[in-house]
Amino acid sequence: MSASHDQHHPMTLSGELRMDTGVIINKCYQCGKCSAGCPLSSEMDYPPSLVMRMLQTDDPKNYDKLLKSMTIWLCVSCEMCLTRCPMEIDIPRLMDNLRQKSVRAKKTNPQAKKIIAFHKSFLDSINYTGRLYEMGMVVDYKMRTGAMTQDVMIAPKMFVKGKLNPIPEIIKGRKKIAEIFNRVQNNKEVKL
Amino acid sequence: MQDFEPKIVAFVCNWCTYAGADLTGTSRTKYAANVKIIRFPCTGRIDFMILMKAFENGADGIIVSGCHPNDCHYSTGNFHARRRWIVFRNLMNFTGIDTERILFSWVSAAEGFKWADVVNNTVAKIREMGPYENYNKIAVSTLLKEEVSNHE
Amino acid sequence: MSRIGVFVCHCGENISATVNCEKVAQISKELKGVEFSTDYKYMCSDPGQTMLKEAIKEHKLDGVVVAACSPRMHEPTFRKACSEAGLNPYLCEMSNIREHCSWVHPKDDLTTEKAEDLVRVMVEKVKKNKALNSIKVPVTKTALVIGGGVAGIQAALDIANCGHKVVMVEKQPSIGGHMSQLSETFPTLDCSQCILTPRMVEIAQHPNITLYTYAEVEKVDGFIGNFKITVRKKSKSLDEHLCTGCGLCTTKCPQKKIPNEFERGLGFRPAIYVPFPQAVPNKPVIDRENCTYYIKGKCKVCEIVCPTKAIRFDQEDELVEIEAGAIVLATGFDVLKSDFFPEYGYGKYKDVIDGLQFERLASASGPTMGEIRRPSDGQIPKKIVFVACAGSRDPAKGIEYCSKICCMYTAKHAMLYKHKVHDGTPYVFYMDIRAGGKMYEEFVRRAIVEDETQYIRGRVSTIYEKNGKLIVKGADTLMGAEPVEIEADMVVLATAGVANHGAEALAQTVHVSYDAYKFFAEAHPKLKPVETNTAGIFLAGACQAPKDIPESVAAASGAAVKVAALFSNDELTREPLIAVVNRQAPPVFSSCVGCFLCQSVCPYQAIEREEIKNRNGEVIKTLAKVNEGLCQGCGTCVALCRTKAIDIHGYSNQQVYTEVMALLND
Amino acid sequence: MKIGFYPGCSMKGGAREYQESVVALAKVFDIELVEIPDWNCCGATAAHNLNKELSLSLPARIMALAEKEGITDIVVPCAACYNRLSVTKHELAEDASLCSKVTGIIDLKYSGKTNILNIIQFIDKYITDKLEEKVVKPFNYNTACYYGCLLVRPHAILNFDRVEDPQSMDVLVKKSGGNAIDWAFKTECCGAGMSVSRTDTVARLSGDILKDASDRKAEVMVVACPMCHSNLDMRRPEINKYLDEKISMPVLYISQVLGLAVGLDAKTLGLNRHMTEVILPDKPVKNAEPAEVSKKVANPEKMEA
Repeated sequence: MSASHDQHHPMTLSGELRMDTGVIINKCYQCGKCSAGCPLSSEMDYPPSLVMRMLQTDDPKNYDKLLKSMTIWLCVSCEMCLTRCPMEIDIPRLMDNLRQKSVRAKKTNPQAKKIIAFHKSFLDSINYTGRLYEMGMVVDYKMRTGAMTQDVMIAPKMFVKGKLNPIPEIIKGRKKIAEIFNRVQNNKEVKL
Repeated sequence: MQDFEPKIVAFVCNWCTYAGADLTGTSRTKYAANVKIIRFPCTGRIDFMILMKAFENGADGIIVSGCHPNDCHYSTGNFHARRRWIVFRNLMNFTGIDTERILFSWVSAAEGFKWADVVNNTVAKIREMGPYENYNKIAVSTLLKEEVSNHE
Repeated sequence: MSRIGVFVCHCGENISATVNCEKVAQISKELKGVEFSTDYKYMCSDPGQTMLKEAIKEHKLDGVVVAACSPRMHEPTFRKACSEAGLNPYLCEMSNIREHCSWVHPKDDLTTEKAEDLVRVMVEKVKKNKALNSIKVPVTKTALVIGGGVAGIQAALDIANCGHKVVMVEKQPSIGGHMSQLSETFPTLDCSQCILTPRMVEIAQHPNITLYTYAEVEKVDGFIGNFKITVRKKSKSLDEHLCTGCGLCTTKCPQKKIPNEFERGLGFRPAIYVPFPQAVPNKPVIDRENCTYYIKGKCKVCEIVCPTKAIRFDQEDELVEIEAGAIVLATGFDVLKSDFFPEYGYGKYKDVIDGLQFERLASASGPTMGEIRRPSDGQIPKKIVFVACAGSRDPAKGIEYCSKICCMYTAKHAMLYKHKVHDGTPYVFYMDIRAGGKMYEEFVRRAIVEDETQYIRGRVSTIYEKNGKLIVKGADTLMGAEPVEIEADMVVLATAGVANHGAEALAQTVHVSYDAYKFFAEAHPKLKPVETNTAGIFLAGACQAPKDIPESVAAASGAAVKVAALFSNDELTREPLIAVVNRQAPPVFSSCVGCFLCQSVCPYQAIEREEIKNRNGEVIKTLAKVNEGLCQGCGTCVALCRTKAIDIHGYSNQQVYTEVMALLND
Repeated sequence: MKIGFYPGCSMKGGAREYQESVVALAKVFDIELVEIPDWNCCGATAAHNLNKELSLSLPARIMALAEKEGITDIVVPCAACYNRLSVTKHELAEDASLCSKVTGIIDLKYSGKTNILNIIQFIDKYITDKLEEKVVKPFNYNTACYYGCLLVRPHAILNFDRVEDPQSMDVLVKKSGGNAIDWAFKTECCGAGMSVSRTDTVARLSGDILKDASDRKAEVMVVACPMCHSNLDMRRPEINKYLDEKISMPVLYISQVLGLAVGLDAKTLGLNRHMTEVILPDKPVKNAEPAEVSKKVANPEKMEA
């Protein structure tokens, strides 16, 4: 009876993102308030409002550009855009989703290597000890990026100030944490 | 149960939902033919005894629909309807009547699509619930019958 | 035994494409009490109606069912035809087999069966119909206009010039409304005061117009043609007949530091004041909340200096009863308070102002005598930023709709600024420019091309003060959403136009409906834009939705014509579909037990108390009685009556129960 | 009642002084904070950047552990952890199927009934009433309260303070005898977790924040987030290089400010651990007269008369 409702439509990008995140891309009317308030927009290859426009075009080429962009890795989830968006579009949530898709599609921007490496080192540290072991993480990060000399100057001072813990704190439930990591990885999400 | 076609009566007000259903027609939006509309001047006019009458005569489901709150043509009729519905729902639940079969909604004169949705959703829901055979088993119905026969 | 005629319309192919009309007619013929049944291509056409009339006469029909389109469409047509054939029009009913059947279902047996059901229901209903006579009510040819802005002024003058009496009620001490606050008007840049003031004077002097300022409508009873309105004239603490408007009191009043509402807080006024120099009436009122005498019990300077001894400290509010046949609502709009936008710092930074405040700055009679000077230090701003859509099109913090007038007034502001500050730079942050209107687009282009206003397409994220400058952070979405930062001297927010804050209460007082934004609702968005759903009450201007001056004036004249048309009759006829409380004589008997539940739910105060007396003149009981003039036929009383003593014509208990039974039992 | 305490990883390392000062401050007011046994990292930015389920599971485990201990209030002084815990609590409450999935992953009972308190909420609930009477050494410095992102946003979920121009920390500073200045960068982003991976960006963002505060004559900046602190404090050499001027303004945790006001010594509060040296010259106590800058906030309604 309601034939029009049942017809199968190929999923648009905005439909897919709506399903994955609940964010409705087409609400954006390009006022640019997000780009105006975003602390990082001057460094981004596509400021947030442009990201919204690119997604609205439903053009695979634009989507591809975004997955390969720096923007998604520069977003620090400060939520300024969401706070001031007249349409209350949850851009940070969208950015999370795009980041995960970018990693899954193996399209991450080469310049974002350091940022991703940092996140991965961070998670590895949690995976192994249950907590963030700052020193171990930094060493791990340096191994990943090759940025051996970065910040070596402040490390001794931090030691003196008692800010660097040479021994990792390992929690008793370490195995439980590892199990959590295993389970979420099996749940089709990003391979960490 | 496959062939079950529910009988559904819609009690609607003249100014909002009736006009909204007209708009559904004007927009040629299709919906299930199981629902038949009875026009009232206002949802405030709808006496809940008439819902009992509908069940007694074999209705499987009922829609009551009028103007949105604050939009009533008569300013407050729909509020009275809503108030009455809240009270009667409790009473009907108490007497064992299946109030799940009554849908109370607001459809404005501009909501042609919403009317089609309301109808289709109700038909689907009632179809799933099956025919309302229980009604006449409930003691209250006999009382109603007596009252009605006295009335006539 | 009834003799009912059934007429099934094909509506060209609109119905017959999915409904087997011949079959519907045939089946209907078999129904008990149906004397005649037929189908026809166009029942509403001339031949169709003639056929109906002839059938009524030939078959001596005592009831008619037309199965066609929605009764909301053609019920009056067929009832009139019946009446012309000598059948009481209220013995005619319509089955809606088009909108509710043929158009919404596919062509199959079920659809035809539904049409048959719908016809059967109406056949059964019509058997219970009663012959009714329409009700005649007289018309009081006085109009009440609520609100004295440009829309109210226009409506009042138009009605008065048709020769009818008008009473105008204005809440403020002067008429003139928002238009009197404006500096110049788009797209012609003529001075707002210059074109409005003569009309204000005309209101005061028109022999047909009675003006109550500083007054509010408190209560509205009655109905179209016969409204009874109570107006509260707030005390002005002044004998208006004695006062000559010399203004001595206002200059001598020691209390001088009250923020001036007319200047939007940019200037001050005394406690006894005339809102602005061209005010009508040009006589002061005492603002009792701020008057030293009313606060501390002594002062009375105004009384001492008044040459005509017109001050009345003990004057009380006065209630005035008005009888009117029609009401025009012209209560206008408010601007949204800008402090809901904390990121723009309105209220925190003195130099962030709203559009109306800018109007006052630009006005020759304003606090700066028309020079653009910023409020904080009186400097002339060299860089000024206008922020469009400050609150409009912003469901998160403001309102969802477009306020319509801001694009134009922002262009006008930029232009006025540039005309006054030649070396200054105006910036406009905008999202879209909506300049639909005669000479509007051209006007905006002029602001951009000739006056070199910098239009930047993007919204402002935040504004903060630094070293005496306002830092405006926005983005230019036409430059790839690149961030833009402007160090401005002053910022003007084009705040949204919203419903008057008293609109909801007034709507409830006068019984008209309003929309989700509290604007008054028109009866039809296209075809009845100045009517309300309450007969006899009309809308003029921005109380209905944001409107600019030309639109407000046009709507006001439209409302005035509706009033004049109404007043061209001495009597009105109304549908008799109203409630009635049963009575049987003698002695007067009714199943009414006098609980008066009906009275408490009636939205129209249409239920009266009737005392039934015996021969000795003693009251034996009090019964409910319906005032035919007031009842609008909603039927809420009927549903509530415990003894079924009250019933409603057209939707009587018998009728609706019959309908339900007929519908479910074929 | 047991008040739960979730220090989070940074307070065990880089932000050790934050924990020390919170514990010391609580002690002054006879409050015992019970560390949630065997807590794990909340996952911070890294987790929600890379894996949504992980980003919900890690905080959910923390809350589940607290529930097991019968803890109803968890104090989470780190703004980032506070944000993650609150968001997780919200998302799991909104979506029942997600909730059951996550409880499956963490393999613990989770009801979502624990209250998550940030440092200011904790102070307001247990300390503020008694604060003024305990102040022995008014903190009479021009203070810029920096809230950052994670304490106030997203407002719809956290519902804490005003999202623009928040005031809660300003009030605490005033009650400690300080002068909270009005400034523009209260909720601008400091660069957050990019301290290591994009130091130049952090220097720019944090630099702009410090510059505005210092231009408005702030003597101290107060924060409630270890991440903000490390960016504003530890990255000072890079910031000064970016600004091309030397800003020596110390950055204190709100708990340290309150601690100083109630008479705790600098060592106990861990002031010596800051990378930017904390120099707070003794100043004569003025009458609590607000500086000129803050007068402007006083009456935002003024224009609307």
